Amino acid sequence: MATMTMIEAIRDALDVAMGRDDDVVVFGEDVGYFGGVFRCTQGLQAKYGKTRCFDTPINESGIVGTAIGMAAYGLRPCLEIQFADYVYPAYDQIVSEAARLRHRSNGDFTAPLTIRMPTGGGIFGGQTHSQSPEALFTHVAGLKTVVPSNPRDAKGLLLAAIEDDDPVIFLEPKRLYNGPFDGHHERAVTPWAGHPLAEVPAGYYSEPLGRAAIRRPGAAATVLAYGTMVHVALADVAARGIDAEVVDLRTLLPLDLDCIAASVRKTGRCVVVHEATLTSGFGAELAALVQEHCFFHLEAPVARVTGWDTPYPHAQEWDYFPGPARVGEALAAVLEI
Amino acid sequence: MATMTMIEAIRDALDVAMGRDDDVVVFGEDVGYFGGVFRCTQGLQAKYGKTRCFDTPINESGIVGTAIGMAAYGLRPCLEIQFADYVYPAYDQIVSEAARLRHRSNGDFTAPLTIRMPTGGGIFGGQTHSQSPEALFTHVAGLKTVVPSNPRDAKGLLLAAIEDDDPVIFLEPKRLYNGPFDGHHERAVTPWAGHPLAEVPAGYYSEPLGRAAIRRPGAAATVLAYGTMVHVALADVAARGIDAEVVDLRTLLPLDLDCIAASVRKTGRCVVVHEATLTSGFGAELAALVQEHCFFHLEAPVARVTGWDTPYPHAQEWDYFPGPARVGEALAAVLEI
Amino acid sequence: MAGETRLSLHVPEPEVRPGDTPDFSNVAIDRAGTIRRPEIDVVPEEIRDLAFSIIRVLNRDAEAVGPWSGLLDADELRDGLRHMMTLRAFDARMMLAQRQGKTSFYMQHLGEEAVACAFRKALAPGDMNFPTYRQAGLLIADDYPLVEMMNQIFSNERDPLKGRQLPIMYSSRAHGFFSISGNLATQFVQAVGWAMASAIKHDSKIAAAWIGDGSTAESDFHAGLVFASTYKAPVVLNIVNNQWAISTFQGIARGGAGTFAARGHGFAIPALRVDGNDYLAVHAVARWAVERARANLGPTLVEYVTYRAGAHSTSDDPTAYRPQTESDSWPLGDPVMRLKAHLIRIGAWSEERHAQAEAEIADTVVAAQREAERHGTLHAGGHPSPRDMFEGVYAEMPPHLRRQRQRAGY
Amino acid sequence: MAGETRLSLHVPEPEVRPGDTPDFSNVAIDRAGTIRRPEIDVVPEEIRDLAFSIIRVLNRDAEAVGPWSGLLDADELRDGLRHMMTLRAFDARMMLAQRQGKTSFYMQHLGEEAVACAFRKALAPGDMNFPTYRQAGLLIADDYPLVEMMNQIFSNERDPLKGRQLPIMYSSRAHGFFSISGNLATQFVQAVGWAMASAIKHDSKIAAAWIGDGSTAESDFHAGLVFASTYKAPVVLNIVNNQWAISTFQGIARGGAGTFAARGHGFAIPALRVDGNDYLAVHAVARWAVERARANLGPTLVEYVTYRAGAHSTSDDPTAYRPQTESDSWPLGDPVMRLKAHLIRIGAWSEERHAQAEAEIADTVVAAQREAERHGTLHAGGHPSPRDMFEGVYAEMPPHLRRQRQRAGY
Ligand SMILES: Cc1ncc(C[n+]2csc(CCOP(=O)(O)OP(=O)(O)O)c2C)c(N)n1
Ligand SMILES: Cc1ncc(C[n+]2csc(CCOP(=O)(O)OP(=O)(O)O)c2C)c(N)n1
Ligand SMILES: [Mg+2]
Ligand SMILES: [Mg+2]
Repeated sequence: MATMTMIEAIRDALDVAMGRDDDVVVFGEDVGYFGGVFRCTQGLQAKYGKTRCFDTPINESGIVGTAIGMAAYGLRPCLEIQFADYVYPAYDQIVSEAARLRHRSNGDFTAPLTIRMPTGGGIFGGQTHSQSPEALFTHVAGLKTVVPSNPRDAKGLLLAAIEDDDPVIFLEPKRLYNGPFDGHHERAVTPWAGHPLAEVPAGYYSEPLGRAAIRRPGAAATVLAYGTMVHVALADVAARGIDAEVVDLRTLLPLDLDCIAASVRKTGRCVVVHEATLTSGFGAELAALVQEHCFFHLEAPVARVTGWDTPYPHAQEWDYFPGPARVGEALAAVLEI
Repeated sequence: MATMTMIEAIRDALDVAMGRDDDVVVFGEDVGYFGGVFRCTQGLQAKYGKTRCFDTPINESGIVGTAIGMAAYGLRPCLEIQFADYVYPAYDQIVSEAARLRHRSNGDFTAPLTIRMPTGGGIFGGQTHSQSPEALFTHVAGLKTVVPSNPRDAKGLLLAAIEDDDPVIFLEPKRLYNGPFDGHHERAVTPWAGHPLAEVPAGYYSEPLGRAAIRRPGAAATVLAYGTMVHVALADVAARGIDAEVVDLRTLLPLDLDCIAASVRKTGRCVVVHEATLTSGFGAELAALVQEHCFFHLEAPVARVTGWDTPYPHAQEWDYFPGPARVGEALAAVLEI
Repeated sequence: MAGETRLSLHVPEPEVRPGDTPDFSNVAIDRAGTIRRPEIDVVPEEIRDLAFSIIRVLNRDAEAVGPWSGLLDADELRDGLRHMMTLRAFDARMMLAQRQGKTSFYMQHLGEEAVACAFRKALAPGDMNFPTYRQAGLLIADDYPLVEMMNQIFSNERDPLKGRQLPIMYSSRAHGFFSISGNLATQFVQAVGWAMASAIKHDSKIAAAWIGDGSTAESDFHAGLVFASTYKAPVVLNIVNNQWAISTFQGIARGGAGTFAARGHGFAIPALRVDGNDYLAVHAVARWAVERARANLGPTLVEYVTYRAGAHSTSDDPTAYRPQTESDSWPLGDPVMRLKAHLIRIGAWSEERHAQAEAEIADTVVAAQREAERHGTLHAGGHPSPRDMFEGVYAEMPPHLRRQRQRAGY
Repeated sequence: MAGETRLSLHVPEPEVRPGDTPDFSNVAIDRAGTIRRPEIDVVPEEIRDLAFSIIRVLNRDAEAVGPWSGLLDADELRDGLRHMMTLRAFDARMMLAQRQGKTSFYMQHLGEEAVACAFRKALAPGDMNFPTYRQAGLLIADDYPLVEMMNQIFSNERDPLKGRQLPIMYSSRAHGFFSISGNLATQFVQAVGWAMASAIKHDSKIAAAWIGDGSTAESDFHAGLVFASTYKAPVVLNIVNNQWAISTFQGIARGGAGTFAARGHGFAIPALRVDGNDYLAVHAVARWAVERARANLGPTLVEYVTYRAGAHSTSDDPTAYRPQTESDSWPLGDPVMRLKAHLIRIGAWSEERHAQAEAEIADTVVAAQREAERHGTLHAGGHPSPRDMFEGVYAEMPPHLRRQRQRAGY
């Protein structure tokens, strides 16, 4: 099997999707000739022509709005928002339109679109190239929200997202594009090559939405993570020799509550980690669900390790980022109770 | 003291604010000559002139964006979004600009604006006149979010919001505009007249942001609510004769965690209620905080009674609305554990 | 340098307010038949003036004159009249039904009936409209069943939208009518996307976008123009200028430009302005724009000059912000009366036939209402199930929603 | 009817791509001195043509000619040259510093120096710019200390923005420079709001909005035009058309309209197009627009025609999407060379003085950098405290944030 980076896996998924289905169209700012600022769409215009993969004007509402119209016509648009930090101008089209179209028209019109966007920090991108807005989508009925943590999932989940008949928000942790990242920014960068989850099957396959994956089984505590934080959690658990179970949620909505509840019922302790700001972050929903569904199994309160409630800073990136030290502290604290 | 409806109290607050400070300007769609579709700004243009209270083009991003520019100049804009359901086009200006301006410019520029909007359901307004988007604001560092539940608070909190040096989202439960609403839609409408919290002091006063109010002391369980749901909870607790403590949060951010924690530590049981959809609603944050801060006092999991995870429906309004039956059930369930 | 002039803010105001005498003398109106009809492949620059004039076909003597006339025969015109009369009768009944508490809300079309009714007849099967809440004429002129519309308005057990939507927020793919959104302007750019899709697939179908004068201020209007201009999308971009946006007069949205059609000029999108109360003119201009789109010549912007004779919605009272008699002074007259007069003038209609048609239409509407009411109204009789609220949020119900539905007892 | 023509999607493409020979023969360029200078209270309609021409002052012989010339004396022109040279030297040093890892990111102005430098000199104290990330010339031409800029770029312990912002996202109220946002176009409508506030307060200060060619597609550009047109706000609306938006050529944002200036026509906002590489022309047009605004005559839209000679940012490599030699073929030349030649031509400058100035400026920039580096660079030396991240989110730190700060150990 070929080893791919996350970028290559995403590109491969788009290529497979476009090859299988003429109705899949790919567009966004700089995605056509150039192939996207992270090069996820490189080569697609040359291969499929410029009416199936093209550059758009810089208007995120227009990108999503036209995609909704195309989807209503019968296409399956897969569009790119250049950074998740720039999705807000499209928020109305996503929340008021894409998310509700099927319901409000009783299925007369649907919006099977996939909205890809790079998310998360760790690249000194400052406040407008680092945000993790997942909770703003999980609150909206009608949307699905996916966050892959490795190349194999990225390809399989993206293919599933494109095939899905509902609008899917597909968040790509940009710090993982070129290699797994364990939060040790002071160490040399690791490439994907050599990572088992960078072995990506050729051609078509898909990874169903709504299923979590246990990346490391364990009995002492449960860590709920997604995207970059899966790697941070795994590395930290390994480094400290803690027997924690690390659950990679993969899809935030629909959420694999069965997997989560089974794990916490087993371990009795739970730490939730994400990069987004704490208050009203997706970790709040996870903590609320865990205490609701595992109350009598919990030995300690569910702990949240997250970005602070500040804008994402530039110079203080590694003070903001919920890195290994903070994850480890939280785990230790939870285990002590 | 005069008895006022919520609308009158809001109008009075605007009048007092404009009278005290020439830098307060009031604008939005239909707010000028006509005085707003809910008439909250009626008479202000006639009194203060059309450059201090005026109609705007229908462009929510433009309304907030120009307000940010005005605030940077030195004014204190208080603007109206006609319905909270229409705030999404302005979301980028609120989240990326107003919320972060002070931080990113290190105080060189600030955005002391107040963004008023009618929120919540109960008026057969369908999916675009009923939403409760508070969690989309509480997740954003730099914003404050306020939800008054009665005329006296509405005036005092609005005056505090306008005077506040940070951007404040001021959500007005429209079902409360003309009278308190206990969720019993089948009963005759109650007017504000006669309600003790409809007695509104004349002239200037302000209610500090960040302080909850205990509307009914109790020992058996804590109900955390805001806006319309305060009245629903109170009525239901009274009707069922449950000794629950009903906490009116008033400000969601900053949150009065001391008050909440003290109450739950006392009662050991907690029900959170809101109209917004369940997943990633503000109730998730409340449940997460309560289990974190009161873990060893909790006798039962924190329960959430909320709108369902569907678009706000028209015909099924009273099946969607978390009315007395559902609040009561949840309280009963929590008390049984 | 600074300090020479004191600045001041310009806040536009309508000419008249309640208590004043209505005055439309500033509305420049071209004589019927005087505006030229260019070829559909005209260079936009050459018809700049058409964004500042008003194309009209029916003159004061109810004759159809000039280069935009002659497209419709008497049968088609009688159909058009019937559609407009039906819409007006439908509106009247539904306004009443709302006052009777049979529905929560209604929005009427009084005075604007010609716009959507005449436009619809310029489209071909398969074309798609992206309407606002004030284009029910598109459905009526396409013979969508009145009873279905009423079922939706009453949120009853036969409501095709299962009670989920606010009254009048229809949806019908089969009738080329995209699901209406309560959020203004979003549909404008969606229409452009639909048209782009048709072009990507080398189809021949075109789209029509709809927006009100006030809503052109919204950002998605701009997004629509940008994308339509860049990709030369096969779409007709319709602005219905009925002079008012709830209580706000059109000058607030329009700003310094003389017309809304002028907005097209910055994008080199050909822009025409037409008498929206003249069924023949609306139809002729619509046909021109539709032909252009279908010939792959790209988008056209059309401004329909009309007047919202009624309240904005059943929640609105216009006497608070405009003179009660303003509507009567509107210089472009009433679309129903004008088409009726024209049909009589050409000998294809009479007062008697009109009275008879009115009675028949009233019967049809009443019968439809009776039929709809058998299936319930908002607060009485058959209604959608709470289960319908949980269905259709997703193609397949995810587990969390199933749990909620069960908790709700359905 | 349907099915006659197969539709197809038009996707605009630049004339040339890597490997092709650059070709700007389609860029119509007016001779210097040929475009008239209207009165500032001109009716917009009368200067429609000025949105399609290019106002230029410096001719091929480096003379200043025509009605837009004669505003600046030799001292002022030498100042202008020094500002542009300083900006260019500053850029070069910072590009290098970024490659050396002293900062994470940089954006240069190569080829566009005249636009912001010349515009700045048309403003009065107290006026406010709402810039994008490519107008550092506004600061340099206002003598903002280079070392402060570098402190920000290095996110060091003296960073006026405390390390919170991405490099080059400066803010200086004192220098009339609004805090830069990473989100495109938001500032455009904010500028209009600032100008409205000035008008509301009967002040005499005006605002200047800035936006790139690509970003005019954003919705807040429209919002800005709508509000500026409606309230006749005292604002200059600047579009810097440097031909590229990262890898996307200007045709994608511009669509069918020949120019970006034309966007003003739909709003009756007077629109001028100017040679952005001609310091004198930029300044003259800026002055015209600023005077208009200050005289309470409302907004002006100005398109500066220039060329982004460098990469979009340090994260970009333009050889992947445009011919490497395209920059050299740009027909409007280099703004520094052109102003230098003019100064020499009028006997106010010489090659020797230029070489000397270059050396002095290099020294100044190096000295500033040395000073800034004493206070740290991104990964070395003094840096802002993590505490600074928690401060300033609110005027007063709310309890939850204080708890978090304490948990973080600060
Ligand atoms: C995004 C958004 N903002 C505000 C509203 C509230 N609103 C509903 S209709 C309306 C006026 C629209 O006027 P116009 O576009 O002229 O259409 P008309 O009603 O005249 O047909 C407003 C402000 C809305 N529905 N959506
Ligand atoms: C809302 C938003 N969308 C996308 C981006 C990413 N982005 C940054 S610069 C840029 C291109 C802007 O081009 P232009 O406006 O021509 O300015 P220039 O860089 O040429 O000065 C893009 C797409 C962004 N910063 N903000
Ligand atoms: Mg209107
Ligand atoms: Mg550019």
